[in-house]
Amino acid sequence: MKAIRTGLPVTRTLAATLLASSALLTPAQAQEETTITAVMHSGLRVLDPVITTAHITRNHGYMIYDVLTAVDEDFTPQPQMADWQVSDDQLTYTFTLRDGLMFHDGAPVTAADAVASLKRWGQKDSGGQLIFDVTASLEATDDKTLVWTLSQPFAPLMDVISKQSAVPPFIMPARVAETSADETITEYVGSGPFVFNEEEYEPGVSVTYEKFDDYVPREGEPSWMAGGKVVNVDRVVWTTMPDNLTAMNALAAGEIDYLEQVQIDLMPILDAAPDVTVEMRDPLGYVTIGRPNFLHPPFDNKLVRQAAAAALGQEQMLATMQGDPEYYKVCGAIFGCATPLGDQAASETLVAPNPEASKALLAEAGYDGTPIVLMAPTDVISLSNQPVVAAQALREGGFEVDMQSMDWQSVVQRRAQQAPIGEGGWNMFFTNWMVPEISDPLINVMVNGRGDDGWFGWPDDPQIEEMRSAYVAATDAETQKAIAVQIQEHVMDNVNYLMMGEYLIPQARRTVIENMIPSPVPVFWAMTKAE
Amino acid sequence: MADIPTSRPSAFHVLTGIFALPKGARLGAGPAIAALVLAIIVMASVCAPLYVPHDPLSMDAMSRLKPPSGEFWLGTDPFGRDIFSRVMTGGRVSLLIGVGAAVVSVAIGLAIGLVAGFFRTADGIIMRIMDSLMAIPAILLAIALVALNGPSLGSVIIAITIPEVPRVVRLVRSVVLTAREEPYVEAAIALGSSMPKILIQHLLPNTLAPLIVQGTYICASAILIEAILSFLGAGVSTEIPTWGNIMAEGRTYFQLKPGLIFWPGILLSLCILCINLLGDTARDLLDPRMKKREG
Amino acid sequence: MKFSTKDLSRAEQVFSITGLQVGLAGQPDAAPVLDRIDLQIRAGETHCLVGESGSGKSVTSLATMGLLPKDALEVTGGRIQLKEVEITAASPSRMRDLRAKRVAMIFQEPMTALNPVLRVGAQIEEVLNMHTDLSAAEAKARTLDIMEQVHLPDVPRIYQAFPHQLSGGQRQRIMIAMALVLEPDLLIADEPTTALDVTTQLQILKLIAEMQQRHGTAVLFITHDMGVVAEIADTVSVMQKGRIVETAPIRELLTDPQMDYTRKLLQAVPNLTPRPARPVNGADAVLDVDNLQMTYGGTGWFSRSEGVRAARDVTFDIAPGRTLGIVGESGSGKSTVARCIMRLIDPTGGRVCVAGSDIARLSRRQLQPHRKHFQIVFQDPYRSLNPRWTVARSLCEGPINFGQPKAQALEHAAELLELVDLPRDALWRYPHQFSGGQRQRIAIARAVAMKPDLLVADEAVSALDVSVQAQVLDLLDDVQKRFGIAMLFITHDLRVAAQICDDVLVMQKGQVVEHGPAGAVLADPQHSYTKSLIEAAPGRDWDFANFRAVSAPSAIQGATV
Amino acid sequence: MFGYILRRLLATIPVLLIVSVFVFLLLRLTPGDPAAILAGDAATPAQLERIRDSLGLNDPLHVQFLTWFGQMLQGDFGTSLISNTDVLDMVSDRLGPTVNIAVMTIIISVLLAVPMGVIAAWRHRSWIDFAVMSFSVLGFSVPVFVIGYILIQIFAIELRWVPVQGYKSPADGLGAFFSRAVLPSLTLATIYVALIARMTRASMLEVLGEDYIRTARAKGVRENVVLFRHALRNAAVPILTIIGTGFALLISGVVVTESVFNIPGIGRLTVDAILARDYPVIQAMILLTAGIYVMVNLLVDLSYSLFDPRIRY
Repeated sequence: MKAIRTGLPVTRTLAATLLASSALLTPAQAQEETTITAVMHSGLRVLDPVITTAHITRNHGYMIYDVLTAVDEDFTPQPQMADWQVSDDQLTYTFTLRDGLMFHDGAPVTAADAVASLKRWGQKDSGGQLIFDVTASLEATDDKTLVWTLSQPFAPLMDVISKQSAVPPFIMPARVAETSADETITEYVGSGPFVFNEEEYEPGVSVTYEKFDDYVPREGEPSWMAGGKVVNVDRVVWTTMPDNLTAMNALAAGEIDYLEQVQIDLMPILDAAPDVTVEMRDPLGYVTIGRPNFLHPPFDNKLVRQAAAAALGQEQMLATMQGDPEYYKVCGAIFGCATPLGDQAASETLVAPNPEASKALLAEAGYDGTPIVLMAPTDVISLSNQPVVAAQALREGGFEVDMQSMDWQSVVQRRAQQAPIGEGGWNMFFTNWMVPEISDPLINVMVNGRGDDGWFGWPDDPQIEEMRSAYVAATDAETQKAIAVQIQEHVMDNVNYLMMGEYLIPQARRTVIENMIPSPVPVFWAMTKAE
Repeated sequence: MADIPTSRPSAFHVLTGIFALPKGARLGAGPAIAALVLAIIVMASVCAPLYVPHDPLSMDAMSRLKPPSGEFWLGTDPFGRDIFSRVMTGGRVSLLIGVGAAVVSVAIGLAIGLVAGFFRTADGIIMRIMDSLMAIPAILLAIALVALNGPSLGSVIIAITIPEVPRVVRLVRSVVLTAREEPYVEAAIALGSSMPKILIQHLLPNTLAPLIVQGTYICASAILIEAILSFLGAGVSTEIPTWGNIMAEGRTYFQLKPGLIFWPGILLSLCILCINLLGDTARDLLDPRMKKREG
Repeated sequence: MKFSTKDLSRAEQVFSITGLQVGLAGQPDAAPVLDRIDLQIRAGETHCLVGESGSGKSVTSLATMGLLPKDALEVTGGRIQLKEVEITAASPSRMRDLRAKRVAMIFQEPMTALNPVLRVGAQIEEVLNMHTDLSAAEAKARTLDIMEQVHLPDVPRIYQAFPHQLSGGQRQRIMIAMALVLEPDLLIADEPTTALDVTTQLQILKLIAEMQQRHGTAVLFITHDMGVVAEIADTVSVMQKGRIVETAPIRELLTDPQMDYTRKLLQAVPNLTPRPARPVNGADAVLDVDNLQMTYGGTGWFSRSEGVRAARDVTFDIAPGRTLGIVGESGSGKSTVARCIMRLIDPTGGRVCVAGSDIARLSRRQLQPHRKHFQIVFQDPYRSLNPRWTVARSLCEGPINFGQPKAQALEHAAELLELVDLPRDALWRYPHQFSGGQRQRIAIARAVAMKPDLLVADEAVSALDVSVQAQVLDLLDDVQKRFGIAMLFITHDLRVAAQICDDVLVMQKGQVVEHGPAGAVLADPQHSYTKSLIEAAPGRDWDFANFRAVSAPSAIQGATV
Repeated sequence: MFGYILRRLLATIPVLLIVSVFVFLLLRLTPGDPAAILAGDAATPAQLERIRDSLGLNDPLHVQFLTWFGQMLQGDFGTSLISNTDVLDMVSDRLGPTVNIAVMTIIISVLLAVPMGVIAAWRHRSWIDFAVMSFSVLGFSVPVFVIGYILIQIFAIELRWVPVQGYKSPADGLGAFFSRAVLPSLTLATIYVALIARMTRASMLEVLGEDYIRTARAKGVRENVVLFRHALRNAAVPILTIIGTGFALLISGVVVTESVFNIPGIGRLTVDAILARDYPVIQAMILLTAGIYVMVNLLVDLSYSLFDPRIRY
């Protein structure tokens, strides 16, 4: 069985070699197609944008699916597939699909498809769950109209379904959307501007998209995921390069067109390449955070958490990660510095380390010197520096630190363990988020205070839950902002997590790639390639 | 003819003194230089804590990636740590991994190999298991083992050791199988010596010379594998500098700060080069066939 | 004895060596390996070069071929002249051209001297391709012709065969064909029959003589075997430690040797005539082998072969103080019998009674207490002692196993060393510090230390030079007398058997073909195989030790006693 | 011959069985949760638990093993837990690049290493010997990724002779294939050349001391004929053996080289799968590489008889 299976590709290769040698002299391609070869931050392995929050899968979702509504760069929801109306009592939302929407298999997009898709999404997305908690009915009244009826008002409803990140409600055919929310979908048909080429898909290596000729873009300028998605290229190929240096060199040599993330220290390599432009696509950037485990000592003690906050300094961490100060921002706003809800209240302790304060707090808390288990992933470059820097800072602040190295998957597995430290538990880990993923109290999982039902670290924090409920109930932006500032202050005091600052990752493209719109999600519509 | 009167002397007597140079063997300066260089590297690494100017772990975000200077002799790494201090300290751990892997795999392989070589009944099962282990690519096995135990120093040594064990077992077994045909072993049987006694007193010493040679190669390759594991993200934690993880951390800076790879790389390669050279020399001296040609 | 009677007085001198010196490369001060050698050979003459191992015979032949190992040996003086060509001055390419064409060589080991991966026909043809412009068809014809001349059977088939598909004798014929296909002036034969069975040896010797006669070749024949010398030589040179000590026509040398060394050498050659029989003592047999069977292999799941029956129905016994010799050619099963008796291998059938107990079926553990009753001495003196152990440790190993206190064992070991004629302080030396004969003495001492009832000597003197061989045989004899040990003596050498055995058992292909008192079996063989063995023994009519022909009556007398 | 092959194939069954049990247990004891990888960063424990259920990861170990093993016997290696694609499809897509690069590496290595080894043995203890041995020891001493970087720097960046990275199948044009395959192959070949050259030299040294070489010289055979016709064929068996056992080394090298040169081969597939705990893929890959290793060595053993007529099966 083995011999047969392994034999096949070899013979195939040999045959191909023979064919190729005869084809060597014929011109490569009769008509010129525009292909964009892009190196993305990670390999695409999961094709179901609802089951996972992985960025690369979300980006894939935006390529082949469309959304009903989307926020623009001002965080304002805009119609995309559908326009909507809200009843005066804030209980009924009526969405009307625009004309010309069609799935890649030729079937028209109906309201029933949208209903099925929203329902599946509602099972997975935490914001979606909140909406469905107050949903009386969601149904398609005809092919183009769907009506969403709530049992009580849910003010941020449009913000949630229009959000750009983590899980946006992508619209799939009803038959696909009927897949259980715990299993991955197996058919990849959307109505978005690009068609997924299943033939050429190699998980983790490359994925190819072709322009969907029958896509009818909305009128209007594109802005983030809103506006008209006019595709000006024929093919987009995403590849992964496990080695940053190789990717840089490939771009400099013109072998690829686009590099989603540029390692800042390596930018001088691109300086030497005249045809490459390095720029900031996404001015919001990312945050890096540390999360203590509230279940076990010493971080079950607020004073110890505060000591950790005092010991750590954003500047040191960000400088180590990024190097060039142009690409990071010392900023303690838990909902992001440049977002509507962002506010830096009470975050002074985080800016610079204060080991003395830390030691004083530890003394006050009666910290007994038990080493804290700090999980340090070694195989993900964007996450490998923080624990190392943190370990040194915490030690200087009077902590004993047991930094345990492991691969990221071990971190992922272990952070889900609620067991005590000696039995496979943990005290602290670090991770990164895109700013839109933490930009309000519903999206930001780290301000969830529901204990065991919350996110890893499991703070049981009724106060913050009250604030979140108030946020949902608030009907105007000012009240929302005021509540957000309260949450900010509470998080800083209670140290639900350690906001370690914001950083930016530039992208690089060959200069022939033009008209790329700024957005946290890299956008391949609007883009042109001059060749 | 089975009983040809041979007048050719067996070269076994050369094995009596493992490091005794046979007559007429010309070694040249190579091995001497190799031994000297290796001794210097080992001494410099072992004594590193006594003289390195900085704590190899002490970070300073404000002095990242500095060029060589009076303060930082070889510059600093992306964490602002002193490269010179890290490289010299890293040598200790790398050498420890090399020697550790060599000693552990030789010890385990020797025990299993002696048993497999002398007890026919155990041989079949043991060798099937060894074949299976050998069939699993070492690097994949090592990655999986490191993932299993976490990238601590011990688990990296174990991960490097386990794939090496079958090779040692095969070597020991083949030496034992050859040696047990030797008339002096048969004579010992005839003299009523017990199996354990024959195994330990007659057969074990035969395996030592080839094992020393094999051990040097394992030592060299362990240092190298550690580097590759680090490259693949399954190496020792960065809190324990090794040549391997210094290079792995510095690999993306290859074009901009070649020192990050160059200095640990040069020491690592030099060290492996010397170990291999000494291994070759030992093999040439110990291999009876080579001996024959020396005259 | 019929010596070669060629008249060479008018033959042309083909080959001469004058004052040849060979030394270690790069070590001008070391003692020379060859020290001023002189040698002349005429066309059609067979010149034998005899001497013990290390005397420089092979170096002489390699120097003649220009094949001295470059980085080890070099010619430091003298000349080698082949007709008009001076070999010592020839360039490498000139030398290459001379080889096979003018001077050819055959080697000792037909097993290893032919390239195992090339067909033998091609190997002969290669000589023609290198040195002549013959077409492929002509070359093949020449090859087949020379193969016919060396009396190979079924030439077309053998032409296509690989060396491993041929017998030792056939391979040596191929070597001879290869050497003589270009009719060289000089043929060097370096121990060409030493590795062959005695019957094959005879055929090869005849073939060389025949080819020599046909082509008028001068032959330089290197051997350590005086029997062979007596059969074929016209003239003889005796070498010792890199010098030629005596050169003479064959009859002169054998009847009236001038030098002490030559005399010593000749006197050491054991006589083929059995020694006078010793009285039978009538004691109960120490070893009683009954219907012994040994079949190798044949039990695998997948192999269909029936196994090799290395010993069948072997039955004999030995009384204390008596010696039984098992003789036979290679593959006759004689060593198998010895190893079965020692229980180094497990016999597949029959009984082996040593000192009254049947040990054929005992497990390893059960066997252990019986081990001290029977001991063995092996062929290869260089491998039968653990090279890492002092002599003392080797000698004490057995007695300590059987509970003797260490000090006592050591004292005993020292006595034994004296018994085998070695100094007491030899106890603290390592095997490599001894010569082959000395090591064999130590091995004997080790066996005797167990005070065994039975001593098995498996080709115990075959690897030794004749003079050493004689001493070791004497020692064995002495030990036997002193302790009354029964001895089983395995040998391929009829001369040795004749000198040490009371009884002889002849084996062929695993079976006993003849068994009886040595005098009867060797002097008056009944079985055709035994007869052919004795017929084939070279120089069997010459009594070397006494510088005279064997007197017929004494042979008969020996047979009748 | 066929009996022998059959026997050898039967003998691989216990080997592969032990490998599969070993790998299965190793993976299940390894910390890591494919469900967590699948679900991403924001998943809650309850969601993870449901996904684990649907992937069958909550079944008892022996049930999981027997299910997997039974399916495998029917040629079904399962689907990737992460990408939900058929493992066999995944593997066969990725096998081509690795096999092509590996074959090219072996060809380059043999073409370079064998003559090097032969000449080194012939000129034993000369400067050529020293140079060859130094090179081969150096080949063992430099980590493979460093060699890769250096080659990229010189040939792709400075000289711009070949692309920096990537892979094109020979079907896309031989030129495209070779220009991309040459650097990875050379990178991999460094250690392989070292290995084969050393073995060739050692084996040749031994053979050159044999009697039949003396016979050949005594026949007046020219030195090149002695070396290549008489000696090399006799020295072939250990060289073939090292090519076979060195195959394991090649796989190790492939893992690294594929990362450096961005080649979508099975090496990267396996490392990615290990780091993502994609059990079915890891199991299939380890079994596959073990199977290939065993087969390669069987082929090597069979090829002995091409070179040495004494070896017949």
